[in-house]
Amino acid sequence: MSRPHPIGAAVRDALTAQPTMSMFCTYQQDDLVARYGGDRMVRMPIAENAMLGMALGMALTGRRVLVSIARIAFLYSAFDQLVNQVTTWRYMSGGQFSVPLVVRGFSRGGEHLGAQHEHAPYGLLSRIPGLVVAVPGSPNSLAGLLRTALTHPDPVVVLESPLLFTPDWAELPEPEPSPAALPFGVAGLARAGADLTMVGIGNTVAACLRAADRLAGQGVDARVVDLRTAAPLDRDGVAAMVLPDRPVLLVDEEPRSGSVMTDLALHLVQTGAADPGRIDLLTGAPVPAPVSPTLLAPLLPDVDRIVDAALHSFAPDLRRKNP
Amino acid sequence: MSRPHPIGAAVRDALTAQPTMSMFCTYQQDDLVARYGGDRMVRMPIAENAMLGMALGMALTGRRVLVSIARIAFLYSAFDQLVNQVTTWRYMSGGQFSVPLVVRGFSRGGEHLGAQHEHAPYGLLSRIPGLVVAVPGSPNSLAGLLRTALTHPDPVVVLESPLLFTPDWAELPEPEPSPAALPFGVAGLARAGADLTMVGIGNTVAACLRAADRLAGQGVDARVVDLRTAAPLDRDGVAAMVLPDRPVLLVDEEPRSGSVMTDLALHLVQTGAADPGRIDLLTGAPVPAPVSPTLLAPLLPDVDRIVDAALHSFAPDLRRKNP
Amino acid sequence: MDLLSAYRAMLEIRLFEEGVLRLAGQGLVPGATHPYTGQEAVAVGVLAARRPDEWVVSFYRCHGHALAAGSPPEPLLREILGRDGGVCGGKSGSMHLADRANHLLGSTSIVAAQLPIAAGAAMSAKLDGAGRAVIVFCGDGALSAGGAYETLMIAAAQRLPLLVVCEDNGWQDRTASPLVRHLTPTELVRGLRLPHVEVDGNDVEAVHEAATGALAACRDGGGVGVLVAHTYLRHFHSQLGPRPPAEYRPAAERERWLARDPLTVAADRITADLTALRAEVAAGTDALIRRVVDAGGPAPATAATGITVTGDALIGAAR
Amino acid sequence: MDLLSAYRAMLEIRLFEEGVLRLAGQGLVPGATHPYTGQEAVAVGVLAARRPDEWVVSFYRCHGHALAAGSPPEPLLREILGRDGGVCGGKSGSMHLADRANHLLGSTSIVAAQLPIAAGAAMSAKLDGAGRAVIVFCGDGALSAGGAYETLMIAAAQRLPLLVVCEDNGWQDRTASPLVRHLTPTELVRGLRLPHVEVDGNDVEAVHEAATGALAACRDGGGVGVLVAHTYLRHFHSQLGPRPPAEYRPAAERERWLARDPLTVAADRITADLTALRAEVAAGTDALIRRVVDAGGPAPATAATGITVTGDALIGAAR
Ligand SMILES: Cc1ncc(C[n+]2csc(CCOP(=O)(O)OP(=O)(O)O)c2C)c(N)n1
Ligand SMILES: Cc1ncc(C[n+]2csc(CCOP(=O)(O)OP(=O)(O)O)c2C)c(N)n1
Ligand SMILES: [Mg+2]
Ligand SMILES: [Mg+2]
Repeated sequence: MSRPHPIGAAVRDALTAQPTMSMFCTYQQDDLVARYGGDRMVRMPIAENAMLGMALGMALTGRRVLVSIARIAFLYSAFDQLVNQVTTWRYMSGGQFSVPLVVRGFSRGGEHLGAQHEHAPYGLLSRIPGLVVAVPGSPNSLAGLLRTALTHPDPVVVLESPLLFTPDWAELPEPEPSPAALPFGVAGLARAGADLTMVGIGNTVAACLRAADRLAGQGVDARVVDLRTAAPLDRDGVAAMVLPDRPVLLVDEEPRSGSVMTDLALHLVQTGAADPGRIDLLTGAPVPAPVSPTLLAPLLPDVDRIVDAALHSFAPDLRRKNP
Repeated sequence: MSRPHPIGAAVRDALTAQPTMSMFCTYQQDDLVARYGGDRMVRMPIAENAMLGMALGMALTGRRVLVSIARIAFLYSAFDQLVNQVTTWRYMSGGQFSVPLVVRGFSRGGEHLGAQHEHAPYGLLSRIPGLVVAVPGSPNSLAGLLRTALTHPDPVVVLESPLLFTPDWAELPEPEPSPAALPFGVAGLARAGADLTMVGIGNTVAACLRAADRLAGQGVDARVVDLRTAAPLDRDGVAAMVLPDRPVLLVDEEPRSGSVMTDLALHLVQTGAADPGRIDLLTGAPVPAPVSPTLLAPLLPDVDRIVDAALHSFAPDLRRKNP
Repeated sequence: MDLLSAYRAMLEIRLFEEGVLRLAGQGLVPGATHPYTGQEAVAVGVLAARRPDEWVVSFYRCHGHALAAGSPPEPLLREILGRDGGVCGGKSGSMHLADRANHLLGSTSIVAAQLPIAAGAAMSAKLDGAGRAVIVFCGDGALSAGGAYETLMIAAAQRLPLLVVCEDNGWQDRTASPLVRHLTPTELVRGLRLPHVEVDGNDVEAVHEAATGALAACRDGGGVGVLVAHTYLRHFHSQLGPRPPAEYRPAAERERWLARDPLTVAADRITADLTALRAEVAAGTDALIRRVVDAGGPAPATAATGITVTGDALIGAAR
Repeated sequence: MDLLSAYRAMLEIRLFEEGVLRLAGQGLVPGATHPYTGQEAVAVGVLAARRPDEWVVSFYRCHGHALAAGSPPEPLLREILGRDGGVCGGKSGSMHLADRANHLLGSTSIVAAQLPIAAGAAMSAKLDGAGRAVIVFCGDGALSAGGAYETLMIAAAQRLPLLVVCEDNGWQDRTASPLVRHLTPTELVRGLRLPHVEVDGNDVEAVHEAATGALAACRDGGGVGVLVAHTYLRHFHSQLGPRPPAEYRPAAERERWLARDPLTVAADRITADLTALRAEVAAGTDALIRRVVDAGGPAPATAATGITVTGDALIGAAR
């Protein structure tokens, strides 16, 4: 029997442990209704703005809410509540209130749904003060970050790649030993390695790990770091994990401009953790997602391109090691 | 008689030149209604989402719309239309449609309205592919960028600092010789100087210019660059304008994390335009805006802090020049 | 409207959509498809009453609207399959069809987002002063969205020449609509005091008659109108990937509705023999599908073009 | 409700607000202030019917709601002036007052955003099962926002114990509301089939009676209710900076309404002599203002604290 997806237990454990926790959804899950009652699994119309505002109102009055928004793309319909209400209430009230509220939804990956559905806007979301932006890169990381989110006293958005839910999810590279809770703002060492460091986030973690396997076949031993959360961004942790005097490749599906990776790269350079000449970024193109797979492919980094970037950008450095 | 604010002519000239241009507003301006008719100056209820969607529909059917959204803070209420509709329609349709649509509204500066009204999110907005984000730093720059926006075939958001509209607006440092149209994606040299380069955007342009005057009194001759637009970001233009081998100070009211300034700093370092050790950022704190002026002051860069950063961060470099 | 041509138009949509579902089952449709099967009488009846220079705005369930608006099937199917020569160059896929040449302004996959966009087009039409209306389609669930309400209220205040066609199929994905809203679409628009008409959405003649009247009122300055068409999805909400979703609707409800299929309703009124017509449409659809399945994808070099008119250099640095 | 205490409560609000306007004229109010003058009977009448453990949610015009909810005036004024000891530590200012101790959940300056938040609080109240209602205030213009509609519809579908108090002052800033909406608040909520009651908002007894009934229904499981109170602003929408805005409302309309000032309406029914009471409240307000004006600002070191509970280190790198 194949193991059950670790997300299920993460959600159920929280609902069981916290009887005052509710879930908002447009699609009600029968098993959860059966277990926890329709009162706690609140079925909503297509009204994301009110959904998020209501979740805030519940959170302010002492209940935790998990907003299952289906897709992060629909969070834009609730953006005032996110930017102006959810993430400001505690501060504006002078600390009188906490906002234990979690939004989860599909980001993008392998679905080909087009520009209005395919969003993984962790860069954009990380610009909202006070918001934790979790970007799991593996099934265990998803469960681990969601577990932490569901006990966190402040608002959290979890961007869940559909790739973590395909029928073959269990075949994905899994850097986390277990689905146990993972801290926010702490990058993880996803793979040890001695020749170059690759840093990924979300979908690019698996891509980097697969690229590392391919590179190993060519005698290159790549270290892989998983950022896990875009905000807080673990700048110092990454700086401590990159291999000194070795190349660093930052890999991101989001466009480069003003991204978490440009921020990180600057930090690595300014702290001396990486050499400006030996740091490179491989990022998505700043283009709305087209539906045709033929068009989407060239816009995102993939395993081939990562291997290529690692081998070519850093050829002299790698040669230095493998004469 | 004091000169009229250059924004008036910029709006009127466009309305006169383009009879198919309309303006959407919650506050109807009597003088414009008198001149152009209530039909073109459409008065709207408090419904920003529909307002922006309607502007898109008009733009797609061959009319230009200037959406006077009052405050950029209210744009979050229309965010789905901005991110998923306005900026995707041309691409998704395979280029069948253009979207000549301009949103203008107050950003922040000197108003003390608090966390829900005080937003200048050019970093966040610049992460939306296809959107021009104009951030004028002076009255002429405002008129110049708005003029360009009003003939531009693609969507533009103009973030207008309330500081550009105070009764003393004419006393502001004015780097632009005239209110003529300014190109997008082209940073401007706001002040010549030979000792260090300061780069500003929006409100920090005036702050940098005032700091430069103070520094001049101390024998330091600062060059000031105005980014003018956050997207497109004129990385190469700035790289060409910074003084080689001299310190660079990037000054931004927005928080540092993933900002246009971290992006720019990385570019300057990676292109060799600036030395990693001689580039510094002075940015706003990642905190929602508090109302009390006593609390707001420490969160934003100001002239004192800019002068201070210039003198202290770069003391050795400046001493080198002024022995 | 000639009933025989209406039948043909509905049959073309039906077979097109069944073809798309077959292709989806073979993994040939990238993304999701939302079949229009069962609702054909709405698109065909309404759009037969539209003038060709009147804009149509749709949502993710747009294949039927596009075909009924006169958009040629081949570029549509190429688009839906992500092949070369798609009406939107492969960028829209199934859910966002747009065809300027046939005055299909576009379609959105964000529920209700099409409504304000259509209202804006109607504002243009009003300013044009040429007596044109704009037609927008939406589901019944969409009327719960704040943007739908805002649009209806503005359209009423501004007397926009907008016809909102609400396809009331009783469900919003796997949720029965009455579970999440205390008013039916008709009760809602009546409550908002909007001119409206309710119609059997499976009767193409009834739909056409109602739309003709509603559009005439729009064009004559009567302002926004709402046409509520009661109908039902023959298949299901949507399919993402090669397998159709599990059935979610009560069997009795399905049987009741499927017995009133719009094609049957129309065919029952037609005295002519339909055998040859059916064979012809089927053969045409099969040939179309073969042609498109054999086509390649669009040129990858076009992927990063067309984000802005002014040149994609402006969109910021790529890698 | 005792009419004399109600009068006193209204007078306290009136003098507080007039004091704030005077201070604004002296440049002592950072940001904008939205005076509640003229609408005092609504807050006082409604909140006299509320139980102290029922949450109140407000919007930018919140001073009167806060005072009527029992929030002590000094920390409120300190907050409004951005001084030390403000109820929200100087972070909220005039438009976002919150006072947990007095069950004022908070206030928002984004029109209509308070409505779903209050509905969430009402969902909590419903799950608590202790028969508590939630009271939310909004303007008449706010009902045009999509979020208001979404909230009313969800509150109806979920039968939430929520009382929406719509302060219908006929204007939304400088725009007369009928210019941008074809329905009055009452027509709208009637059309949406929501239990509602319309009341003279300048008559504190009438308001109190209506609110008592509406709240009882909410608490008894009757679901959402709307109280539409017809009222008028004595001064103007808001003042930003030291100068009041130019008058924007027709003189005849103003005169008509100002003749029915809620304090006069109440005073006319009170037989007791009010001279001493008035002097006492005025003296108290003056003393309050002097104390607060003399206070310093909050400690700058608190500016970057309290964004998250978990420690502000988590919010990302500062400089
Ligand atoms: C804003 C938003 N929220 C949620 C969804 C997910 N979703 C897609 S279709 C749908 C149901 C819509 O039902 P209805 O409007 O009745 O149209 P139908 O599909 O029945 O034709 C939902 C919830 C979405 N696309 N957009
Ligand atoms: C979403 C949003 N849009 C616009 C504004 C600007 N604004 C502030 S108050 C106001 C008028 C609101 O009128 P109403 O709801 O009737 O309340 P009133 O001020 O009359 O009490 C407007 C348009 C805002 N604060 N929020
Ligand atoms: Mg439906
Ligand atoms: Mg009002």
